[in-house]
Amino acid sequence: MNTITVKFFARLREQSGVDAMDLEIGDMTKLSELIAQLQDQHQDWTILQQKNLMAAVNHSMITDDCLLAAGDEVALFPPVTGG
Amino acid sequence: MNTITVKFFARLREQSGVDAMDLEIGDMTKLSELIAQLQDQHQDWTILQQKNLMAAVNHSMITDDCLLAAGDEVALFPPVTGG
Amino acid sequence: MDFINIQNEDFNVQQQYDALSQSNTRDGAVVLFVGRVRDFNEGEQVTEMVLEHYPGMAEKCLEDIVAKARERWDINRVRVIHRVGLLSQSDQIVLVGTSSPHRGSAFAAAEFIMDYLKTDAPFWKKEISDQGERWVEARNSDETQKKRWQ
Amino acid sequence: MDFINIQNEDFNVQQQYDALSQSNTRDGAVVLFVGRVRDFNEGEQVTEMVLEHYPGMAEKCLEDIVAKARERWDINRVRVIHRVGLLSQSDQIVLVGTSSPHRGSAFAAAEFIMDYLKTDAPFWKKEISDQGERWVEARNSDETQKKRWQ
Repeated sequence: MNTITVKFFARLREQSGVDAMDLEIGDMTKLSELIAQLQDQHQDWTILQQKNLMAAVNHSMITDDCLLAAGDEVALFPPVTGG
Repeated sequence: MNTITVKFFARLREQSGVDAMDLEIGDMTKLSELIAQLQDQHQDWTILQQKNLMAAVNHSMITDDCLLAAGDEVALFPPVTGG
Repeated sequence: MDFINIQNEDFNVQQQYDALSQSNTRDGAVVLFVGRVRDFNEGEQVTEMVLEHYPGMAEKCLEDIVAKARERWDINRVRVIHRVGLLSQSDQIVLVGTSSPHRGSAFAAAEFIMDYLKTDAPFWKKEISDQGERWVEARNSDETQKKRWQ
Repeated sequence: MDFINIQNEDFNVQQQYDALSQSNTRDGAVVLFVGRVRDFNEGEQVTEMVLEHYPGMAEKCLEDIVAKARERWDINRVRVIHRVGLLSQSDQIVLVGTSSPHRGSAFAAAEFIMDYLKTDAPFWKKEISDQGERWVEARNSDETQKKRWQ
């Protein structure tokens, strides 16, 4: 098992009630699988279900799927609204 | 005869040695005729011969030909280079 | 020659302009953009705003955007400041400044940086109005603005 | 809400920014462009510059350009300052400032005003270098920049 950190921001942080959590994932876990797992476990975090959910892995925006590795920092958040 | 004022700017003002001159023109004189007349009379004002010579009548840039009237202020100058 | 900063404190436009132009005889053109808190958004009276960001990623993202701008345009000095925390009506939120020998490059790079910042940089606004708190929704027009550069 | 001025005196960027933004809760976007005397032009060491203009027409021309910008974009405050007379290296020459609810409009209007000013407004630069005096030649690229808006 590999430990990764998942961070939440903005409305998703408020819904989840946590800034960040450490999770154990299996080898060859995809980002999409992690998100699906979180959606299953936390159906009240409605932001996770939104199709415009954004994801970053190790501070880079990820638009396609990718494999996660031990130590990765995954961030999930709604579309950005700065500036 | 009608009196008009002709003004010169930048390198043309330096070449002509005058800022402005009053001229008498006939009825139905065109801007192009005025310029041709000045070119004839002052062949040493070489800026007048340049095909990129610019002209304004009563503070409006004139790109086509136009008829001049008594009291008109005609300005002749090289391409602008402000900003 | 890049200055990129995320801060709680306000910034001074003259100081940023001076940093872009002082001892800079090479660049004839300086462009500054400042984004400020407006008094309305979708009809509600906004009195305050909270700006949240993703520390670490936000800085990296701004650096990446500036690097992309440098690949495309002949710009020499670049300054990007984004404020976070609690802001009030008319407060300054963001500044982008560029200097270049050519005004077209200075304009294009500043607008490019703002357009990418709007869609890619991890900042989120929550507006506080007389109706309560509300997370600002992303606008499709910002995606459209960005696509012009692609 | 337009301020258009041709002057010998220098201008202060912060003052111009304040005039665009103070008591202005409607506009979230402010864009400033400043054009400055560069140290070189076609290889010569420029030390000073004389800016000549056509009084009366220059003001009218700037007003017309700003009016055209207002027809095309949703801008609220506009400031245009053009200096004339003797200027030195790094001196400020021109400032264009715009405010708008939308950054795209503020950027476009400021660049439009500069592009038209460059090709249409009756100002002429004479550079003074160690080689003597030289009237600056108009550049074709300025015509090209303007044509983008047509």
